[in-house]
Amino acid sequence: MIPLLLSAIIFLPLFGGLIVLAFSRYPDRCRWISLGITGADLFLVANLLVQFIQNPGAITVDLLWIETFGIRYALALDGISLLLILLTAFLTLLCVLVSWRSITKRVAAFHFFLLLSQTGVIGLFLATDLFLFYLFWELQVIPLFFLIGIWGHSDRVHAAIKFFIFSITGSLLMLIALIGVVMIHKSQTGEVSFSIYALNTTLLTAKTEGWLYAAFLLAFAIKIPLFPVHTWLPDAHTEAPTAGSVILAGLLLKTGMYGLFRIGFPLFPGAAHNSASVLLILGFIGLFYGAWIALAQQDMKRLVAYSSISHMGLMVIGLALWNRYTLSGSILQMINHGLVTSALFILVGMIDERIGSRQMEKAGGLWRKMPLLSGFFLLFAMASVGLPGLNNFVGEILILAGAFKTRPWVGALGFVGIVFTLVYTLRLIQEVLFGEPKTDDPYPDLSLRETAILGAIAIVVIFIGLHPDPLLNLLEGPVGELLGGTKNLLTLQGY
Amino acid sequence: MAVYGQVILLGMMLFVIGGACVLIRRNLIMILIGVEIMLNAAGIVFIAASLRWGALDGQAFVIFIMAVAAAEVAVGLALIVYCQGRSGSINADTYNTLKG
Amino acid sequence: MWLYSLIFYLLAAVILSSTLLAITRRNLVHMVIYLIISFFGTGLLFFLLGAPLLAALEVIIYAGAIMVLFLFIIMTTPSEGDQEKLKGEDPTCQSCGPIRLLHTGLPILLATTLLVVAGLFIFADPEIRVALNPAMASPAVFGRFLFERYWFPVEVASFLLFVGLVGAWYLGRDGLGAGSMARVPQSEEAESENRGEA
Amino acid sequence: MKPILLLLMLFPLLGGLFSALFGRRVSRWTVERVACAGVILSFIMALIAFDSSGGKHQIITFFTWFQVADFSVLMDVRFDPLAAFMALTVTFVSSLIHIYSVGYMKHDEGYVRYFCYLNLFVFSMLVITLADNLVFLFLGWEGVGFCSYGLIGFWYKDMKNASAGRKAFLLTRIGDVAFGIAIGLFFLIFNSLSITYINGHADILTPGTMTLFGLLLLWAAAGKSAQLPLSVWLPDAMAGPTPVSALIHAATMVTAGVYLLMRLFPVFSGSATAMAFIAVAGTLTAFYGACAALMQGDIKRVLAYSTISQLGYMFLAVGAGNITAGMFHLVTHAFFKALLFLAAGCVIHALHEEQNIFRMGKKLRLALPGVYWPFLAGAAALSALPPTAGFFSKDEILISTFLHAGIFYKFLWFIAILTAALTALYTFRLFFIVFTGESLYYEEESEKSVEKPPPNMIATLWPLGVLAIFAGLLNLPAGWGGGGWLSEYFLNIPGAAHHGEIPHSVENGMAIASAVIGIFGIICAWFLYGPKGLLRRPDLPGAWGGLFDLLREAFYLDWLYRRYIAWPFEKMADILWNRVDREGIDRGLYSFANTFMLFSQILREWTSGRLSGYLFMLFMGLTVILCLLAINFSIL
Amino acid sequence: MQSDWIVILPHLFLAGGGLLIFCIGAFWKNRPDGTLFITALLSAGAAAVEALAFSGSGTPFAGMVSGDSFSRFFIALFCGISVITLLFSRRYALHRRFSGDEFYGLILFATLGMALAAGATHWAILFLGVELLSISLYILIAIHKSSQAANEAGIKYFIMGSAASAILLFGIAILYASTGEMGIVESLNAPDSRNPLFLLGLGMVITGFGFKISLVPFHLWTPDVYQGAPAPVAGFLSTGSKIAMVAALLRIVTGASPPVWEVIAPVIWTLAALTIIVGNLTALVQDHIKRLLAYSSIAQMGYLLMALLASRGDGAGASAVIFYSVIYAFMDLGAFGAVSLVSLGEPMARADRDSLTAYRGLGYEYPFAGALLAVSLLSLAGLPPTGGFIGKFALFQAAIGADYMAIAVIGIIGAIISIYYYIKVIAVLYMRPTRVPTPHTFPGFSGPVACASIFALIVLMGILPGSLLEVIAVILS
Repeated sequence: MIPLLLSAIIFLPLFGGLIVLAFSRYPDRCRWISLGITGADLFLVANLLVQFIQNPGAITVDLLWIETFGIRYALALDGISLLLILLTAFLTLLCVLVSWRSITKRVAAFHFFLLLSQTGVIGLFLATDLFLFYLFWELQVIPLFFLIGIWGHSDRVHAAIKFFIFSITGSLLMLIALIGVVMIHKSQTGEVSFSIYALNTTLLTAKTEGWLYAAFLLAFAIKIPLFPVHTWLPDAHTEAPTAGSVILAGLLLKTGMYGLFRIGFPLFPGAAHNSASVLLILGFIGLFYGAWIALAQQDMKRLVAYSSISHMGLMVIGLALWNRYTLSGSILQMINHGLVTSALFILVGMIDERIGSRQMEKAGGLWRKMPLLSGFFLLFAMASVGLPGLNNFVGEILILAGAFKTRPWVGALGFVGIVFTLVYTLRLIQEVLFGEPKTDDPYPDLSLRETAILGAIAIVVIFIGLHPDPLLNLLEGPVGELLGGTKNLLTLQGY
Repeated sequence: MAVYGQVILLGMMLFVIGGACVLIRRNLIMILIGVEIMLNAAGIVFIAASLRWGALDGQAFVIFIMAVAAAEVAVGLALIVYCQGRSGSINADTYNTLKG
Repeated sequence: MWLYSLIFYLLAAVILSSTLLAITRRNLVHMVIYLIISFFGTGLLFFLLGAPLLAALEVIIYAGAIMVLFLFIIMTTPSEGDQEKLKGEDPTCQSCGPIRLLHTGLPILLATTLLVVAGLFIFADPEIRVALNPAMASPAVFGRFLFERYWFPVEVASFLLFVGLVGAWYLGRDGLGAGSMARVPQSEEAESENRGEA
Repeated sequence: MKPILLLLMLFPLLGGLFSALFGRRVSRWTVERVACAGVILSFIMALIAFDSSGGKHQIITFFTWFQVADFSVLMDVRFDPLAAFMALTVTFVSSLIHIYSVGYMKHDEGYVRYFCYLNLFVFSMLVITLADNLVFLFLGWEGVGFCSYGLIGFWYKDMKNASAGRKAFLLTRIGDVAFGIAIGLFFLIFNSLSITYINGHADILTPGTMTLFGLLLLWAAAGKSAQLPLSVWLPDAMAGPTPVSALIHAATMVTAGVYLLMRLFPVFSGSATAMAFIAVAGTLTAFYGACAALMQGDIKRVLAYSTISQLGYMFLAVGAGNITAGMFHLVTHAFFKALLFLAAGCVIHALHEEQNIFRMGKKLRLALPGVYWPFLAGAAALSALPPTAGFFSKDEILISTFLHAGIFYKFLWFIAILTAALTALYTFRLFFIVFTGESLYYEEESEKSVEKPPPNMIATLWPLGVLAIFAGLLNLPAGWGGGGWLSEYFLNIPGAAHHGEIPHSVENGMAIASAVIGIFGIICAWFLYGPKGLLRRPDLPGAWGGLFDLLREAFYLDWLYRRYIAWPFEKMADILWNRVDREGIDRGLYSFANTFMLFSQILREWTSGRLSGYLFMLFMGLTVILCLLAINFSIL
Repeated sequence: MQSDWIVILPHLFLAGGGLLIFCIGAFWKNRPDGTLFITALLSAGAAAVEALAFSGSGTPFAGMVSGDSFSRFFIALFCGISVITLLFSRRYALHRRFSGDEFYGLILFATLGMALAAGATHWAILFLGVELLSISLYILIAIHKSSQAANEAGIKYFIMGSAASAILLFGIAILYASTGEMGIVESLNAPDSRNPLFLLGLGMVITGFGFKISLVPFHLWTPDVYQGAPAPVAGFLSTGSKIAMVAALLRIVTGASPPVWEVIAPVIWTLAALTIIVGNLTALVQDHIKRLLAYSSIAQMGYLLMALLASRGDGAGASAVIFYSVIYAFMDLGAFGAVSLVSLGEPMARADRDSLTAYRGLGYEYPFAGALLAVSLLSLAGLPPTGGFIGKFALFQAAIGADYMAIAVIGIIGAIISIYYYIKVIAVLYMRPTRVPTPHTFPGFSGPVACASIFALIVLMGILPGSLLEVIAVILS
């Protein structure tokens, strides 16, 4: 029964989205239906989690899809995918709650695209057939294009088009590399197969492997985003509605990372191993460059966007080091970053709703007016800085301390990077919460709904901060597999 | 008797003359005439080939060429006359409202 | 044998010269006449090359039907008098001078290069120099061959002609010649007729 | 033993959580009582733990925080005498300060947030004192930093306080970088993060690594204890309420740095260079603090610089290899510095938030005898007059520095003695200006009423006063008939070994020297800053003015950081954003995309709409294809 | 020789239907409304069903029209295209006063022309099929007599068309002169391809095909004609005539002998590369939707040619070409159909609603047509939920599989460029503020039916392309 559950989890939101479209004339009913659907999906994932903990073997689905191209509908669930799906279901549920009041025009279409993006992301986290992965990889971009483009702020169309072109350019280059790999595999073994496990046994010459890996890496780098190709993220975030930003920051950036360590590294171990230092440099640039620019921002959303570039930089460093500690550290950090940055975006969205603008100078002295919101703001700001006891710290210490095992200077530089994060976060807190309030009209503090949203995230953040072991145990198996995975990976292991 | 190449060459020269007429003349009717010349040239080549290969296929083809030419001229002239009636000019390059 | 080649060269000269003259005439009526001469020459050539029926057909259809139709059209449409200028003196081109050279020079250049290249193709071919031995396909033989082997394409050709007919009738239905511009298409009788089948 | 230690740590945490969650729903009275109860109970637990442990080492693990393969982070406790003693001091001083702040924060409506932070702070401090796993210690380390950020910026309405808080958090975090790197290196070399294991296997370290560890831990301690390179945040941290300054910036947090060095002493004790570095850093900071304190106009800033200076002494003690002396001075300093801060708090409270010492005068002595005598006791202890605790602890440090091998340490001893003189000078300068003589701004508020502070504030001063005087008994040197109880207690702390018998001549000589220095300093202070003192004015005229500004601005260190580090950093952020990100990459990618638009415009002209052009292209295409075929297949 | 009538039954249906329509038009004056439309639908439908149902014996009919499943599949496809065009143009033609018997008859004859061209194994039938197709299209494009743009488009297509077919004819003549074979495949597997006369003929034939498929040097007529012609006819032209020529070209490419192929390949390669790059680049700055769709269809032909290169040998390329032609047909028809549905409200004389500014916020004004246009554009761009995604994947897989890496890279660069202008239109549809809505004219039943069916088909092909791929595999085996 469980394998059926996987497909149900993927396609329930899509099915729900179609139902919501049918009720397009009653906005309220749409909201409740979509809440129900996302709730049901979260419930399904939850009991999948329970079953997975009982017998932690990987659950797989493998059906024939397009016979002539040898494409199979192959899914597999292991610890990492389970956590990421849990994060997706949780965040999408929050998105529906967050946009309860703020989205008023074309509510049905909004929820349809929201649920469609959920399907895209969950599908991507489960797919092990390269073509299915590629399909979900492109499918997740379209709903977000519409979310940003239709419900965004002033300059939304330009940002939406820019986001779309960046993502699709990357993925089209990946298409060429993907077909290249499959063709080489076919020439070596005679049968066409897209499954990741089969493909990573293909023996590639250094040059071709380099080129193919470069194409995949570019696609993932655009999505993560890494330094030179990151300029779409700040624009997309400043123009996206709150729910859009949550999906974009919480989920889409993770798919880039997920692709890198699920497909990039296992399929091209040699090239990945040789170019690890390039990835490190890009990660470091992201870490320092993102944090440094965040200091100069005036728009809150743009600041949080640059901060997520900086956090993702750290995760890429963890990935590039490719040892047991940094890998589980950065995967855990993906979950943490998803939660914390989504919470920050939700908070900025709420502040924007109240004071009417996202500029920091208009938002002084909120602590006196809205103590509850400011309390949450401080909590999540501290979490994003990596205060021990909250969730980011666990990830960061694993990455940085673990870094000493492979390259000590990377760990040292990483700790310096953490200070950069603190600089802009403290400036954000100071200009938003402290000082004299700019205007004296009373802003309402958090409503029950808003407190529930932020409270839920706060509970999870503190739980992971204090007791991350259940998550780390889930990661134990898959990380070991990734490290010791295939035979030609052993060279890396010995490294 | 004439050499096969020479007949083909004649056909080719006629074809090029028709092409030149199509390219140079601006009058729609003259362009149509150019096309007729080109079709006729093809006929000559077919007849020569049919004689060379000793099979009547070529000659049968000429029948079809004539049918096509006739139909084309009919429709073409009707179209040209209609458009000249509407836009008042026979010059091919006045029809340049659709561009870019 | 030499008589055949003599006749052939004669006919070739006639055809080429008359076609060349035809395309360079400004006066359309002169053009039609020269073209008719050229088609007569082609007909004779067909006869020489052993296709008597086609020769007749050539004369009837090309020289007869098509050229007459052209003549008819030229006579009825009010073109700017017979003196249709060569492309060079194209009234619409504002800055004539070098542009005129461009307009006429370039196409001629292109046509000559096409001829030269094609000529090269033809002469480089080894089996092109075979001599054509005279043979004659009598109309009866040709007729039987046509309706035994090629009866289907003939049927298709008939459809083709039918379509040509329909097209010509449809386009010409609202009145040939001048002034149709003035009448708005919803003129009374056209309207009634259209409404019939609407 | 385990439940006691667990409760010891949990009480302040529970107190903090209680006020955080239910603070608004219960009355003010209960919040205050719960907060104080939390800390007092944990003090009792510390007492029980102190005597039941009896000087033995105990490693107790509560539960695993998280574990990946062999990177295991446990929440565990290493209860050795050092930790026991430190816990005792911390809880004792915290309880007193909690009681004091109940009175001090009487009229402040943010009391819930205040007590919550204060309790969380005590919990984090206890984590630092007791933790065995370095990452668990890091939890306390950062927790303390965050609580001090919250408390310094407590009155957030004034942006200056908030930026002071931000500065403190940032600079301590710059210190923490070294701590993180140290944790990484420990994990790399020892594969474990437990202090016991590391100290146990410290001998496998090469001298080079020992020096590296020494420097890293020095940098971390300097960040937390505001030593020289990172000392600029402490004076600004006075923006917070006075009990906060007393607790955090005198007794507990700032000593965490030294404590860390003591905890991990074996790791760097093997390398002489590391020890020398620590000693030099301590001495220089001591001297720097003393000079700066000499010319401060604000009562709390004087005490802040004095704290920096006294911490310098503790670093010198560690540098000189005598942990016991360092610990002894730490404890005594905690008592008399807390006392001075609390007394200053009473003075400020009495004069309605007036901190400028030149506005105070002898009317305070008459109005507040309860504050005057404890302040005198504290001042005496601080300037190391013979009978007081300060005398004994500082004396021991001077002796061990003097006895340490090498000329270099003699030179350090000389500077230390000089600083001792300066300490006496600025302490009694403060005392005379505040309590004797007339307030300079006599005319306007001569009649400024002196409001009597609430009794519980005054009450807390007395125990500290007594301890400031009699704490010396803890470690009376043999010469004075004492058994040196503390050194016995710390006997088997790694690195606290005796230097053999101290020759009587040196001991007595040193004692007499420091006593004389102290009294000499007081006399100078009386002449310079007494009621009719020469320099009893906020600014010095003529040539001396420059020196005065230099000292008041603490050698312009703060201005230097602001001008040559903070400002370029922000400028660079702006440049990076506008030049590199917006114009550079964004515009670059945009113009690259624009080239396609350019080609597109050109190609668009190709379909010119004119039929002759199209026909021409048709035949041109034909010719091109024929040429292609001709060339490829060498028809020519 | 005994001819197998089953093979040309579909052709008979089409021809008979056409004639029947003209008879009705001529003799049955007061016929009920829409009879012509229904008869056209029925005959096209019948032809399609017959083509799919009965498979004639292998021998080509009268030695000229091949009865193999390849051509039967294409006949069914052409009939499908004409049915959808008829559905889209039902209300459109009525509104613009050209829904007489000529229109319906000529659509059927054009379909007949395509069927003949695709199924021809003899040069004569190919030439006649192409001519029948072209002449009916000359009139169909200029069918909307009162619109000046349609006239201009008609003239342009006629002149260019006749010149190109003259070149094609002369090419065939030269080929016959050099090989003496009238069968297409036989004439192309000459033992040695060094024979220059053969090359001259081949060059001209390729130019003739190039014009019809609107490859780049010969594509200049396409944007003007598509912009001028009525929208359904433009759709019919862009899908039907191109796919017929692609089918014929596919037959030539798979049939040609290796030395001949060695001659053809570089030419096709250059044409494909040129077409992809120029087609996509010029579409970037277009601000009229029909011109944009024209350039996009040129670019799509470039992709098809890319797969054509790979269609020899194991047939991955051939199946990709056929699959993509089917998908391309429905995408393009969907797009032009949506334009026709949207421009119903335009005043009679003016051409269709063309400029992009007129399409602002159209996704909300015309939800169905807007959705169809959006899905078709997504599919043309090759994005996941649509058939275009699988089609594009098949194309690139075939191209890379046959080691044509360079053209595949050019194709991907073209696809990346194309993303911009497809998305730009979708952005205009849904994200720009809506301008003043024009009064809705009743779109009738046929338009929305076609709209829904194409929408469903595109999405279905995106999700379950397996069935169509199997059918194609059967055809090619």
